[in-house]
Amino acid sequence: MTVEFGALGLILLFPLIGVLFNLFLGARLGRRWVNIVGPGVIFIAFALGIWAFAKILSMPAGSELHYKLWDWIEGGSFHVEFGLRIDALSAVMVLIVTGIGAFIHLYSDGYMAHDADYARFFTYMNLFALAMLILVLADNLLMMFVGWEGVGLCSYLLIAFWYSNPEFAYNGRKAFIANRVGDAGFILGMLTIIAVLGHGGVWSLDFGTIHRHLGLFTTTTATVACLLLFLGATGKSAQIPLYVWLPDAMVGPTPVSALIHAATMVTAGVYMVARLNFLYMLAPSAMMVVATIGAVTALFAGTIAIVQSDIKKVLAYSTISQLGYMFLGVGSGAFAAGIFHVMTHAFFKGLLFLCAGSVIHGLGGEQDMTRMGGLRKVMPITFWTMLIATIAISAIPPFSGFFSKDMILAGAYGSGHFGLWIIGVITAGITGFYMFRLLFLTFFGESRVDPERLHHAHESPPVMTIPLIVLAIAAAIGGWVGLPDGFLWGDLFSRFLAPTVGTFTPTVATPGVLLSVIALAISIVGIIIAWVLYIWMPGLPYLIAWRAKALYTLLLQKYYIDQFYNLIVTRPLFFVSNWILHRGVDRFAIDGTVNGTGIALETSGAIARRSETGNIQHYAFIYLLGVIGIVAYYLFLVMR
Amino acid sequence: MVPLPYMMALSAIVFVIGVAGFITRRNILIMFMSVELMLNAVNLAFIGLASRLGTMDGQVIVFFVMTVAAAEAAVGLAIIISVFRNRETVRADELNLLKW
Amino acid sequence: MPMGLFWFLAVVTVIASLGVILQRNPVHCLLSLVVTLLAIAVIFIGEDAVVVGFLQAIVYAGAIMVLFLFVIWLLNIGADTGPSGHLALKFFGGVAAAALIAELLIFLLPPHLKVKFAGHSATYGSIESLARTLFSQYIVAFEITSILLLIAIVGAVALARRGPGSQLAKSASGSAPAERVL
Amino acid sequence: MKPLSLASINFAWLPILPLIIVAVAAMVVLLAGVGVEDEESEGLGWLTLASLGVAFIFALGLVGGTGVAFAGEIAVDGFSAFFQLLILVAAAFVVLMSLDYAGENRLSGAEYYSLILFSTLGMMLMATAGDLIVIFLGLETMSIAVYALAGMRRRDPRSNEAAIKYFLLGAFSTGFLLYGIALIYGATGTVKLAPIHAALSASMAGNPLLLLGLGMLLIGFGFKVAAVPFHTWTPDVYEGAPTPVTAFMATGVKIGAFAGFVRVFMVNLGPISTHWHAALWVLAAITMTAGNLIALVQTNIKRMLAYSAIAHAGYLLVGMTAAAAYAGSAIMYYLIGYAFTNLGAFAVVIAVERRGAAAGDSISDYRGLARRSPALAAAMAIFLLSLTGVPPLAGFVGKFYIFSAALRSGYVGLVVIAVLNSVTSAYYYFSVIVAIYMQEGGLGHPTLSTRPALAAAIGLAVLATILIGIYPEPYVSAASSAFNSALGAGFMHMTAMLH
Amino acid sequence: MGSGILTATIFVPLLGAAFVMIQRDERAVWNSAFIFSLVPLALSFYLFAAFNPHSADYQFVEQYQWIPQFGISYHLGVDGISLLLVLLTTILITLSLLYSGGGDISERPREFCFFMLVLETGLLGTLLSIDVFLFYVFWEVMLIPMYFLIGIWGHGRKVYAAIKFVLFTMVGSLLMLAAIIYLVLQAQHHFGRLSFDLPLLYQVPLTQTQGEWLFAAFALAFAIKVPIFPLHTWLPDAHTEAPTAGSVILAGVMLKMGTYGFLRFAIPLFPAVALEAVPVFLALAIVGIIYGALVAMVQPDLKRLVAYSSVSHLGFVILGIFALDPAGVEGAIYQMLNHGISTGALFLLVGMLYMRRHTREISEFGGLWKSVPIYAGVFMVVMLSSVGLPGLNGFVGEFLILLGTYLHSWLAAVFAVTGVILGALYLLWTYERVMFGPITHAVNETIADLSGREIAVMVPLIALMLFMGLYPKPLIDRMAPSVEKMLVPIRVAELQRDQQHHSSALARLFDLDNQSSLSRGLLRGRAGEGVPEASSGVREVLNDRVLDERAGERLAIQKMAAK
Repeated sequence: MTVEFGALGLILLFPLIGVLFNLFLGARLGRRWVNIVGPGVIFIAFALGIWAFAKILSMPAGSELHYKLWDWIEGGSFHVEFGLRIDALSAVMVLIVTGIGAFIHLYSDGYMAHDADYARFFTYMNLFALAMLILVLADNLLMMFVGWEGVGLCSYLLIAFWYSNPEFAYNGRKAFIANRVGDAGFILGMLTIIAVLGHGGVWSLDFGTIHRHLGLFTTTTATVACLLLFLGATGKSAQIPLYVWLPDAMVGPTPVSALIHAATMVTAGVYMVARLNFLYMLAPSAMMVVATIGAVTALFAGTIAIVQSDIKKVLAYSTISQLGYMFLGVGSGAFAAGIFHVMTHAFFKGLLFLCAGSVIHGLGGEQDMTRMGGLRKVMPITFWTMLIATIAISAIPPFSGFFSKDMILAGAYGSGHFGLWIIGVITAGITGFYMFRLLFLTFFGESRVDPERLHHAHESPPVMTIPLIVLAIAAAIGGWVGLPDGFLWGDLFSRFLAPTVGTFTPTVATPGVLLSVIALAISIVGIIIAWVLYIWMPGLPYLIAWRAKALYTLLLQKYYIDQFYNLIVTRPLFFVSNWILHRGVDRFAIDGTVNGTGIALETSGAIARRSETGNIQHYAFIYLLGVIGIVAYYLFLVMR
Repeated sequence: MVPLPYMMALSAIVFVIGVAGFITRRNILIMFMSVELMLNAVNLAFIGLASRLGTMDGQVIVFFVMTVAAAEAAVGLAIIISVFRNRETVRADELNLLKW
Repeated sequence: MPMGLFWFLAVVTVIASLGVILQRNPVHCLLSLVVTLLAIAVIFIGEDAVVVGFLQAIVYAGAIMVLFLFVIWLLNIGADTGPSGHLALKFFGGVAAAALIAELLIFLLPPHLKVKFAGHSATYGSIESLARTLFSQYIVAFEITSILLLIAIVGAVALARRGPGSQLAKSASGSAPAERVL
Repeated sequence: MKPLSLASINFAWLPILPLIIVAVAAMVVLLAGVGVEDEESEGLGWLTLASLGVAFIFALGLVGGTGVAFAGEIAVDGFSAFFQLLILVAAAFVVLMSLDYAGENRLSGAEYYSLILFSTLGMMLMATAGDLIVIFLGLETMSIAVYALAGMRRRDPRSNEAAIKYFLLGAFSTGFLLYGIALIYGATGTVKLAPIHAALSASMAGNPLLLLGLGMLLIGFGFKVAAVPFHTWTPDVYEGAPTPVTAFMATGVKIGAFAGFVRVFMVNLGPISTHWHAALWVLAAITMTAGNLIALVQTNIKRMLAYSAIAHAGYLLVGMTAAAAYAGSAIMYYLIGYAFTNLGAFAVVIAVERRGAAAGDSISDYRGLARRSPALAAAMAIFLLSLTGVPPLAGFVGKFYIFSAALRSGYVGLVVIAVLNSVTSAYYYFSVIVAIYMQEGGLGHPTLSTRPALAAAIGLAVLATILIGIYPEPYVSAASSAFNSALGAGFMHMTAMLH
Repeated sequence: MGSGILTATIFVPLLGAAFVMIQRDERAVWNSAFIFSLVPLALSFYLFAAFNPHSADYQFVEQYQWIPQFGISYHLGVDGISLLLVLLTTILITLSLLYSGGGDISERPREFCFFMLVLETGLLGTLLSIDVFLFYVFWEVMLIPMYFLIGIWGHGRKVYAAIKFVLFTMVGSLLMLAAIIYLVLQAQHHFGRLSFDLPLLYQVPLTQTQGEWLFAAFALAFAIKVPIFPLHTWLPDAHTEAPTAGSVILAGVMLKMGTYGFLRFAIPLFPAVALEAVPVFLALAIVGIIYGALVAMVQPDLKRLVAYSSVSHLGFVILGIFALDPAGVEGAIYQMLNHGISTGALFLLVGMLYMRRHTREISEFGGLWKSVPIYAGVFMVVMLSSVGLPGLNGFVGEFLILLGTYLHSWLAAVFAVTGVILGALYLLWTYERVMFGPITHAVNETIADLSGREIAVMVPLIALMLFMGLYPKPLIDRMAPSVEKMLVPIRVAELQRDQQHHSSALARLFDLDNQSSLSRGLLRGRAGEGVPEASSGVREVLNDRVLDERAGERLAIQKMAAK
């Protein structure tokens, strides 16, 4: 059942109002107004989102709300509208985006309190919210792409927010370019879908239409389309091979890291795969690729996170790792699990970033964990909320992360990806380790903080701590909507999403609780190791690092991937462009030919000019040659 | 009557002698004389052809050519004089202010 | 015209015309030219062009050549002196002239020479027939020749006249000696 | 023997009235000029102009006529009328630009203007001639007068040198032209064009004598129209001659020569075009190419315009190569545009030259002209653009017409060569524009305001260049009906002669 | 016939040019030029509004005899393909004049306005002519004012750039002139009358060879104008040295004349040849896209960089055109507009910077955001439009082009899509170097932000970027019927080609038996002449293989025939 629902437009309208207000009036009207309008519009959008959600709940399962704004692109027979829709899946996403977004905006009021460019900041943030809402509300792939690129833009702008630092600016661009590479794949994926459908006479990218005409796809075409779209997802969601931008993106203001680079934008890839679940189901090998990439990324990023000392970098790699989990989930066919993890991850990772931000804010910009420690007492609220988040991400029941991760691992196992399951479990252990390492290094032990900074260290103001508390509550109990089936109210979440993303049916019999227990055990082992290394025997990590220097360096240097890309892509590209194409082809070959022709003509002119010696007799001689020539021609005619 | 080829050959020879003189002699007066040779060669051809064709046109033309030659001589010699006045030379290869 | 006479005149014509282009002294050249013109005049007469022949002798070899002679003396031109440094031109000019004569002769000798022969009346070449043709067929041309001669006079006057003629008078390469001659 | 009667030779005043007017005017000017100081010859100029105007009016009366007069010596047809009118206009322009020039340079007015009229007469004769001898005499009338005109700056060694070069080579070339006439006379037994035309029809075509004569005529006309390799005199003479005379040579002489050339070859020797178009093809190609290439490296504007004139002769020869009625009218149209454009360009050159000196002819003297005299600069730019063949100016439509004709006759290769040449030519024409508009510091001192006649000439030329380009229709129809009337007259004359 | 509105649109600027020349006061010059440019702007908006979007025919047609002897008429009309370009032209000219009056052009303003207005006449005439001769006239007319604009008001090696521009263009256009004439003569041959009327010329039957040569001549002229790699080297010079307004018009409108030429002339006149040439042009377009982007990336001069980006963007346009698919062609037209607006805006922005700092070296800037935030913000939007961010105009065109291309050849689309990445790469990098980072040159701290006039110039452009990105429908609706119509001959040619293929395949099928028996006979014959016995085995094998291949081929052909 589809219902036209005008309020969908309003959900977009308010962030848009925020953008325009902050852009044109923000700086003029001053901080007070911006601090109200910036978060305010998102809270209104949140309220509207809840309204829409309630409306969906009140309607029969599988219903969706729809609202067409206007016709958008028409070319040839192809047609696509600017249309919005909300179904179970997007309802969840809207709530995540606006809900968490609203609190992070609120938090930003405090975090940006000392920054002069607050209006610009809120312009970008509101624009981000707008783009993200377009992404999740889009009723077709192309419009989704509008949001997709829009959030990428905001990400770019916010990473480079403090533009005076050239490195920050560089990192922003790096993010955008990496995303663009993925987006190229996304575009090709869309084109493939159009072409396939168009071949059957259907010219649309509408999700509903694609779903209705799945019969036009063969396994091959579906696989191609899915893989290309997934390339887009690897860019946006920071998976191998395009993950490199995300760690660098941490140079942006911390609320940005929380909102964009943890809670919402980076999960767009997962959302996209879940949104197109029907198409991915047609392409088992594409699913396999998604799951594998997810799992490998999860492990890979986790290992890097172990050795990082920058608090936000650790969280960044953790995010990559968790995103890998989500892809493992959706790639295994457990779409609901993936989205569930999107939600819980939004809670706890958003919270983690906000806490980290609170620490950084409190320490006046310090990000290096080796210069923290013992902050437990200085910032208690931050400590406690962060503890909750850390437990949640480490998948300790009954905190939220446990349920979603458990569901994903069950999915991986259940779909027969035993190897991937093992990777997932190991990663769970690693996650527990590095997260508690972070917690221990920051809040426990002796203070290694610069005394000067320590003197000023303080707990953050309420405008920042309130969001922490709200999110902590969510991170703690947010997972309860997706309890294992048969336990209390069971898996409400999956049931709610089922009409949209289908239900996961294991192909392999699962040993049930045992799986959860194994994963939990491994996680706890990880936490214990962290305790041993950073609380019990704080000198040990250095010893290990010294002993396994090669491995340590490899991890510290993030497997040298950045350097590798630099060596095989960036540098050759510049070399070829500058020396071969610009100087070689353009200047030398083409312009050389052009100018050469000119010079040749002038030279021949200059030579021919010499025939005009000024001497009458030479002229007569030339004349005579002409005579001889013409007479010879007629002689030839006669003799012929 | 003299066979026509003889006449034509003679005319051609004189004509080419004129051409050769024009190209090889540097004195502009002699070059002009060579032109007169060429004109006379043509006259020879006209007269020879006219008498074979039995028309008077050829002879009339020779009459015109002579007039033209006279007119050319008058103007030409005047030009030569005015050149000589300014440049004190009648050598063709020294008249090369204008070139290239 | 008897063949013998023709041969004689032809040889004279060729030798004299060679004399025009080969002798060093302009006066000698001019004299050779006069000889050529006279020989040709005789050939004209032999070819039934009596009037034209006489005109050739009187007007051409007489009047026009005197004009030449006058100019030679006027300009006081001596024999070719100075470096005879354009041998290349002489050589290549000679070669080119040889090529041209070869080409022309191929055209003008049998079998290529095709002219429709027609007999002519007894009065052919007489002054009357000449006049009749001139004033019937070529009246316009005749009138033009008169204009032509007028132009020649005007042109000669315009060029040889003394006077400024241009404000560049001084820049001419010191025309003092020439002024003296004239 | 019958007594001579005027009727038997179709004696008719009217067809030669313009010629007579010009001839008489020349003599009147000569007489009127007695005692007139060189500096005060302007009145003579106006007299000349007036007589040209009268001749023009009478020449207009010839339009639409058909037939011959004077035993076939004079062709009375649209073709003659067309060229006479064009030549008269060109002469009038030259007179207009001479009015100040002659006085400033102290040229002998009486001789100067009468020689211009005489050479105009010669050109008109070439256009009107119905017989090779009249063409020859017309050519000599024109040439001898122009030889003298070229040397009119008696004290200027460059002017002397131009005159002697033009004269010697001209006389040399006369020999070849005459030789050609002799051979054609030998082959056909006549020098009148219409009977020659008739003789050709009677399978005369392969006659070696005729062919050699054809070749020699080609050479003779080639010299006058400045076709490579018979062009060598052009740059030197154009550079050295007084500028109005150069303008006259570039336009009047060329038009006259082409009038004769086209009438002889395209009209009367048209039936055996297979025997000459290949030679013309080559001539056209090398003329365009050599002209343009050498023009590329010129630094003197008159010399550059001379090479440009050579190149334009090449384009005209492309039209001749096409050898058809439409090509004939194309050439005629082209000549109109070419005439006005070149006259205008030379008028500008006169304006920029320093008074009484040949200096100011260097292209570098044109630098910054746009600042010193915007109107003059704009006029020059328009002329140069027209010469390049930029629409909608006259030069473009002319080129378009010529190329169309050549393509219609199937000469794709030649047109491609012509097109590439046009591109090359753009370089040097635009270089002058560069100097005028985009560089600074030239020395040219345009004094247009004190020379109203010159200004008028330039203004009229600009107008004509633009108008003929934008609205070519009347000129195109004039050209095509003129050429067709020549074709028709040729045949009518033929029948007339049979009686 | 005709309302005269098109004539007015074309010639009012010319009138304005004359009017400008008689103005004495400098202010009056600018004002009158601006006002005269508003008239065609208003008229073109009227055209846009009054245009019937359901018709593929020429509208507002005017036709008068011009040179009847040559069958040339003054024939104007506007259809969906030209309508939008007309609008683009009038908008950009008006904005350029508005901008240039603000101090960019201080020397000889009268002539400047004169040439700008004459240029407008040339451009509009080119777009609105239906008579090929008239088209050619305007085509060349637009060259001259641009030459002067570059040569007089340009910078650096302006004369070199101007001459290079003229010569490059002339090579192509004069050959095209020859081709036009040839084509018309063919038409005369077939229809018995001389006519330069485009609709008639569309129907001229040509032989294969004729078609190929003529197409080559037309394509060369347009390819130079576009420009297509490797004929593009005039462009960076001309764009860089031209004054800002010149660059705007050059990039914004003039390059489109090349692509317009392909759409209006080269392709519909010679559909069969165009069809054959598709692979070549797709390849060149892709090379252009990638090459332009890569070379742009390493340019140290801002304007040069934008110039090379044009090569890349125009590569997309060519790609779309030669996809010969409605979506691709519509995208290409749309992209023409986009490029006109975004690149025009970029040139304006670079010009504004140049006016303030008299340098365009990227290394001279850095950290500008701090001193000129409004400028930086505007630059950001314009850059994003050029990058092709969805929601802005660039994306719509790019996507449609890629769609059309993909439908034609997925491989081409895969290559072309790299342009999307590279475009972002060089533009963002440039933006970063200019706007981000610390201020490295003290001068940059004090430069002034955008003036009111400059904002007034940029606002319409940005509004258009947003409008065209979000609501392209009214534009695409108007072009669609004409595009469909233009592609009809292509579809026909495709069918014919397929049929030919088909029939020749059949012919080969019938011929096959003869051939194989022939080859067998040859082998046997040689065996009979005493080839050593040892080789007979080889011969057997050879024989069999020949037969096998034949059989396979025959099978394939039978399948095809059955289809």
